[in-house]
Amino acid sequence: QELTLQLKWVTQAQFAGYYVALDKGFYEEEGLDVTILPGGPDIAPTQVLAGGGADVIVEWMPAALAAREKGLPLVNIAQPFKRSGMMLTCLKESGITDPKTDFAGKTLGVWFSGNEYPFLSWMNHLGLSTEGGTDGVTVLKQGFNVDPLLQKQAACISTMTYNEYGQVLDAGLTPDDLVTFKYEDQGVATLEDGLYVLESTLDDPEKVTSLVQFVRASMKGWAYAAEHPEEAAEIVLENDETGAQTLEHQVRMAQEVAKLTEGSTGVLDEADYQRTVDTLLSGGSDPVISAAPEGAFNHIITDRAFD
Amino acid sequence: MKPNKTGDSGGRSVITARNIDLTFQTADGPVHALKDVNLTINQGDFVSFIGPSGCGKTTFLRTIAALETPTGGNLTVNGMSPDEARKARAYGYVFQAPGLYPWRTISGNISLPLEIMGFSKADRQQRIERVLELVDLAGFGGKYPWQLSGGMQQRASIARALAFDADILLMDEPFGALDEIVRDRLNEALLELWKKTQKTIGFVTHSIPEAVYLSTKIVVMSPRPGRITKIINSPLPAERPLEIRDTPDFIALAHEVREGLREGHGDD
Amino acid sequence: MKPNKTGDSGGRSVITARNIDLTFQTADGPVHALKDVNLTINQGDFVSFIGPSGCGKTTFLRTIAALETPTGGNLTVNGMSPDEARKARAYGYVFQAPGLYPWRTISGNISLPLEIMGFSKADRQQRIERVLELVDLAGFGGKYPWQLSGGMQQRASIARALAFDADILLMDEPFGALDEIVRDRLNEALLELWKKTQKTIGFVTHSIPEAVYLSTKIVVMSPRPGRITKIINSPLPAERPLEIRDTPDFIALAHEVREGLREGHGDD
Amino acid sequence: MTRALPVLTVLLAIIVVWYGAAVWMNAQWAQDQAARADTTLTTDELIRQTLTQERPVLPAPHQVAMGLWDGLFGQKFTSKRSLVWHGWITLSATMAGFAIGTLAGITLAVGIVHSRTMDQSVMPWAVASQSIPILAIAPMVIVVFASAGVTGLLPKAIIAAWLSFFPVLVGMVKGLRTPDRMQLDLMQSWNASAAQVFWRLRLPSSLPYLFASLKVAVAASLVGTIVGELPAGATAGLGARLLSGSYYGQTVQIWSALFAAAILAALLVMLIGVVEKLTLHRMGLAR
Amino acid sequence: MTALPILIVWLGAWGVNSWLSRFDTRLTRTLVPIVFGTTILLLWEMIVRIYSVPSVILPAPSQIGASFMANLPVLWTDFVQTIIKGALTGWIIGALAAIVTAIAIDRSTFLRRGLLPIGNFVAALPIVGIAPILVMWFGFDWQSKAAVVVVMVFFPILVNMVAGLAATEAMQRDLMATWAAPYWQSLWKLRMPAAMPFLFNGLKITTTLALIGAIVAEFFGSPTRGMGFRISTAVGRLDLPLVWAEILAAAIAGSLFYGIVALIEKKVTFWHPSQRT
Ligand SMILES: Nc1ncnc2c1ncn2[C@@H]1O[C@H](COP(=O)(O)OP(=O)(O)OP(=O)(O)O)[C@@H](O)[C@H]1O
Ligand SMILES: Nc1ncnc2c1ncn2[C@@H]1O[C@H](COP(=O)(O)OP(=O)(O)OP(=O)(O)O)[C@@H](O)[C@H]1O
Ligand SMILES: Cc1ncc(C[n+]2csc(CCO)c2C)c(N)n1
Ligand SMILES: [Mg+2]
Ligand SMILES: [Mg+2]
Repeated sequence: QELTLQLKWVTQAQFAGYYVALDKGFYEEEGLDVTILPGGPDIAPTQVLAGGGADVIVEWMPAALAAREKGLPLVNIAQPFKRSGMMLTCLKESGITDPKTDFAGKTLGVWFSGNEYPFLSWMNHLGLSTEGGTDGVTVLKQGFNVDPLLQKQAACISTMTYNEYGQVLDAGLTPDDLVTFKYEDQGVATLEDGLYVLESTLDDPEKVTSLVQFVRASMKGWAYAAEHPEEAAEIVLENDETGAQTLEHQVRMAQEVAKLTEGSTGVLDEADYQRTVDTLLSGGSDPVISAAPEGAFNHIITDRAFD
Repeated sequence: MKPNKTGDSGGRSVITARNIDLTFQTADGPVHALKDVNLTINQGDFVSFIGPSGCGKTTFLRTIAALETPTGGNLTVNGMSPDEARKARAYGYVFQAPGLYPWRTISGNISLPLEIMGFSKADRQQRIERVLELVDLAGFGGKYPWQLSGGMQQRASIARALAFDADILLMDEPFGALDEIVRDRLNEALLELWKKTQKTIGFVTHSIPEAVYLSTKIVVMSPRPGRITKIINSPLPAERPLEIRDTPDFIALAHEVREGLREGHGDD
Repeated sequence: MKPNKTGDSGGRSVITARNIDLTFQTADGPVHALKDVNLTINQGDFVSFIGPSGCGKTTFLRTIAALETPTGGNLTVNGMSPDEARKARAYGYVFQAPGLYPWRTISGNISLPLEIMGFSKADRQQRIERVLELVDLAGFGGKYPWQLSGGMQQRASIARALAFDADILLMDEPFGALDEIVRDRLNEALLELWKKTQKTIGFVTHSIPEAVYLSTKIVVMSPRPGRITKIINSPLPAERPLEIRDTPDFIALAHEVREGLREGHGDD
Repeated sequence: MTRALPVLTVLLAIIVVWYGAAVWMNAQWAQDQAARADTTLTTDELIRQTLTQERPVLPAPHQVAMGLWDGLFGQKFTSKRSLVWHGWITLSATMAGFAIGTLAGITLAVGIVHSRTMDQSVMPWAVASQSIPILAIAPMVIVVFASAGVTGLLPKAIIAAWLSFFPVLVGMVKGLRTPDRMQLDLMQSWNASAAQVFWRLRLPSSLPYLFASLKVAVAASLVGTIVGELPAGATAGLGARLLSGSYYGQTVQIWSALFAAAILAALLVMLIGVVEKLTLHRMGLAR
Repeated sequence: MTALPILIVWLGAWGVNSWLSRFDTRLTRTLVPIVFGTTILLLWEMIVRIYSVPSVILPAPSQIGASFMANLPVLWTDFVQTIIKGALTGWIIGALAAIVTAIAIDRSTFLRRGLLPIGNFVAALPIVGIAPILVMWFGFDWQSKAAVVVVMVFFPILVNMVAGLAATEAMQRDLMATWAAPYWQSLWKLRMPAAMPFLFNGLKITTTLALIGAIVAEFFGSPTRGMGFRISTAVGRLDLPLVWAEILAAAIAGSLFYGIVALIEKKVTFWHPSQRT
């Protein structure tokens, strides 16, 4: 059985579980032939899925729900990431200590292409406009790296605990030079890397079987990666065609990612789902989604995979 | 010998033009390039067309070659319409510039019309040699055009027009770009060739001595509208050494042509 | 009147060339464009240079104008070095092609050297009108070059060379590209102008009749290496109607020039 | 020598300016770091540090040279860290795109020269097509093709082709129209067929134009490929190298990839130059 | 079977155009490309509908048009940010710099010999590659986009301008010499006008380069407006009609930009044979 997985980002330890499952033959054991497509800053996995370029995608829930409202019937079939790794990392010298009081008038770096939703919800929570000015924040579409912080073009930038934060440290800054605000701690965390398919896929019993096998093998991969971060990093490195990743960075990423997957069985926790939906719905004038979605997740796959 | 209205001088007529009219439609309005042109050219004639710029010399020659279509009148070439004559490859055409293809050798250039007309390879080979000989370029077949002087290039282009042995040769200022001395030589050679091959030649020129030296018949034209103002049959003998140009007969004829030109020449 | 070695014919000498040598270094080796050229041109002379292509006519004229530097010999213009003469704006130069600047009107073209030389606006205006009149182009000042016929363009370029009233006029085949009838007219006009202004004129041509018709002195040149083979002082009177070309004197002189050319002309 | 000397002088000047700029642009970080460590830097130390930073704002020439050397020869050519390997990926897509673009350009040009309908219909839109920011929608193009089952080299190649067909089209239309009236009339006087006119007159006279536009087109094709690789699923190729270098703030890697691309572009243009020389020489067009 | 109507429309439109183009008047010459373009749009619409292509892959022209009209304010903001501030500013600065440099180079044969090969080389490089670097250097806003554009357009214009300044005929230069014209006079009155057709050639080529540069540079960081920004974020939101509306806007802007430069060219180089229809 062939199956194509579209990742949300480039090959890195953020997706260690899938690469480990591929490399360790977990997919093969299930009788699956899985192709992993790396993503990129301007690849929208939802679009790839809609176009039939992939059978299953790794996507963040806000983007998936937004796409669902746009008429693309995405369904969450499993949720390997239990916690959010998103945070804002600020230079201490910018004088920011408390988001509620100190963000106004500052420039913040944000990722777009569907990654902006959690940020927009948060700003809504804080009652800050994102149109600039003294009582709002100026938003920069952050590029691919952490330079804006290093070059002091922004007071804070978006970072993932497992990736960009490490890069900031690698660049020579110390945790003492920095202040970080995790979305988890701010109560605006939304669910990150989940597995999504089109509704119609679930009508096809054969596909469903493959997906069951896929999720089972993937979770096995995640478990293995959490236990053997070094080996997982090496596997990721082998699969990276750009040849740009360093082992050191990937090992750290694998370790950090393990903290996010810890305790997840792959089954979507409906409370987490509800919190995400609430966060997104509470978005004031420009909410990410306008109504609570129906049928945006489905336990069929995980139920069958782990019974 | 007194010319009649169309300048007929006996012999089988090859080209006959009756009341030819040609008007170009341009952005600035119509240009009357030929008006009421009557002319008969007989087998073996050497007819020169002379006249100021814009008087329609080129246009008339192109009309004969079916490269333009007259808007009025009647024109026959070898008894056919010009277009039929073109398809029957009745004439060779030589332009002012040699117009050789730079990516072909001299032989290749001469071969080109032959290839297009479907001559066999052996036949082509033999014709190329013959015409190269004829224009005194034997041995230069393998050269590229730009390796030859201007005079030699023009000779090659004449050779190309001769290669497929059309009875009629139409030449539009073929020596216009050459210097006087080279031109003298080519005039001599052309006369030689004409006598040898007995072709009918239509020849456009700006030079009075050239027209007088070469022609059996000189057609003087005048512009706006382009028309024939005078047809002069040459009293000069067939044998014409270059020195003939210092004889009183020649000078008188040249004078007559010049007068003809003067009359027809308006202001510019 | 018998010419001495340099063809001196009396009067104040304006240009003197002594043993001029000029060799171009080219990729294919040196080209000996001028060898041992001796010539004196006097105030008011009309000197024609005639000779086959490549004999160095242009090169010599350019040398006088300080557009080329001789590799040997001595050349003075108005008693100065050619370059000093150039900076003193001692001459006007007319090229074979009109060389008008297409982005300027005829008036603008004539005005250009005047602007460069710093003439006042009123003065410019008045000079432009005068020279336009002189070359029979009054009323065409506002036209662009490409709106004029070739003959008119060439007249405009002569007007431009005349506008700043240099004593010497150097002309390199100025009428080479024109048809015979227009050329005749310009020849007549040029002669008129020369008589009126008493300028010293150096004139390159390929045409024997033109050289004979215009000049007080004809310099025959020969190529490889470029050299003077003959200097002929014209016995023709100053008054020259176009008909003079049919007189025996004229024909004899033309014959002499042609002979001179023949002698110096090798094979090509 | 007379030709090399000016070029070398200018190159030298560029390198000197570059070093100066590197010191100037990297000084800020060096000083910030010193300030964070509560030390001050002597000028000497400052300059030394600016030229040896891990992630400089502007890497010094020798850093780039080393990065390039290492990327090219530091490992096996088949290694994923080898610029040769990435260059090869980019090259193959470039060549495919170049081939498609050239073919499309020539075909359209032939049609345009022979059919007035084509000429009037297509030409204005061909011009407009070039103002579509294809590069901006490259990722989408790739997704759309992927949805049609076309993946891998071809989508990139199609973006490259889109950029390269235009110069070829313009050059070929011009080239096929170079034969002047006299040459066409000659053909007509021989009663040549349209095919004969094309093969024996139009095509040979268009070749110099074709080669001139091929040089532009191959460069455009390379740009297209690189941008196709840039934001769209950074897997392999010089564009991916650029992107990942940028993603991880590896300025030296960016510059090395950039120079590798430059060398590739130069090689491709030179290669076409050689083919041009040979062809024109064989045709007797080169003197 | 479903392809039949598509085929019919295509053949019908082609027939109309063949017939129209036979007249070759001013009217038909504008009409023919319009018919062609309309046909393409029609076919596109038909294909999308008949094969029910999902709009997240390829929206129909009607949807794109609707989105264009609905988003005019957004499109305008993006236009100002990307085209006016980024592309146009950069293009003007780059062109001015190139012209001045060309004049400087033109005085020295040595410099010209040294810079021209390098210029030609750089002009053929994938300059967009430096976009991330310039964003790092010049910040997020339009300045870095303008900088990318400057670098992209500089060398093509420089190379053209230098060639243009050298493109005077020998005779025209000799004439200047015979008048003993000083350097600035001959630059201003001969070389500059003569260089104009070349300069405009360079200017025209670079209009599209400028657009591409400004848009692509926005991928590497931008404020929350701009055409590149909108395209990438709208793709993320699966708002494909908006993406295509931006593309449409960019194409219109690009064609306009080109058209305006071509118009100025016509005015300035009215004397050049290619302009004198
Ligand atoms: N294809 C054309 N379209 C419009 N007008 C034309 C065309 N061909 C020639 N003419 C015009 O017709 C007139 C006659 O032109 P033609 O070329 O026959 O003159 P000509 O006697 O050969 O002149 P020249 O000595 O300069 O070659 C001129 O006014 C010319 O401008
Ligand atoms: N700038 C140059 N560099 C090299 N060789 C030159 C140069 N100018 C002229 N020559 C050569 O010098 C010789 C004389 O040339 P010149 O132009 O003076 O001849 P010309 O008599 O004016 O010929 P034409 O009648 O063709 O104008 C020729 O062999 C020519 O090729
Ligand atoms: C345009 C853009 N989008 C996202 C990221 C950052 N990023 C890196 S990993 C990751 C998590 C994805 O699952 C994210 C959001 C970026 N740098 N640039
Ligand atoms: Mg003619
Ligand atoms: Mg000359």
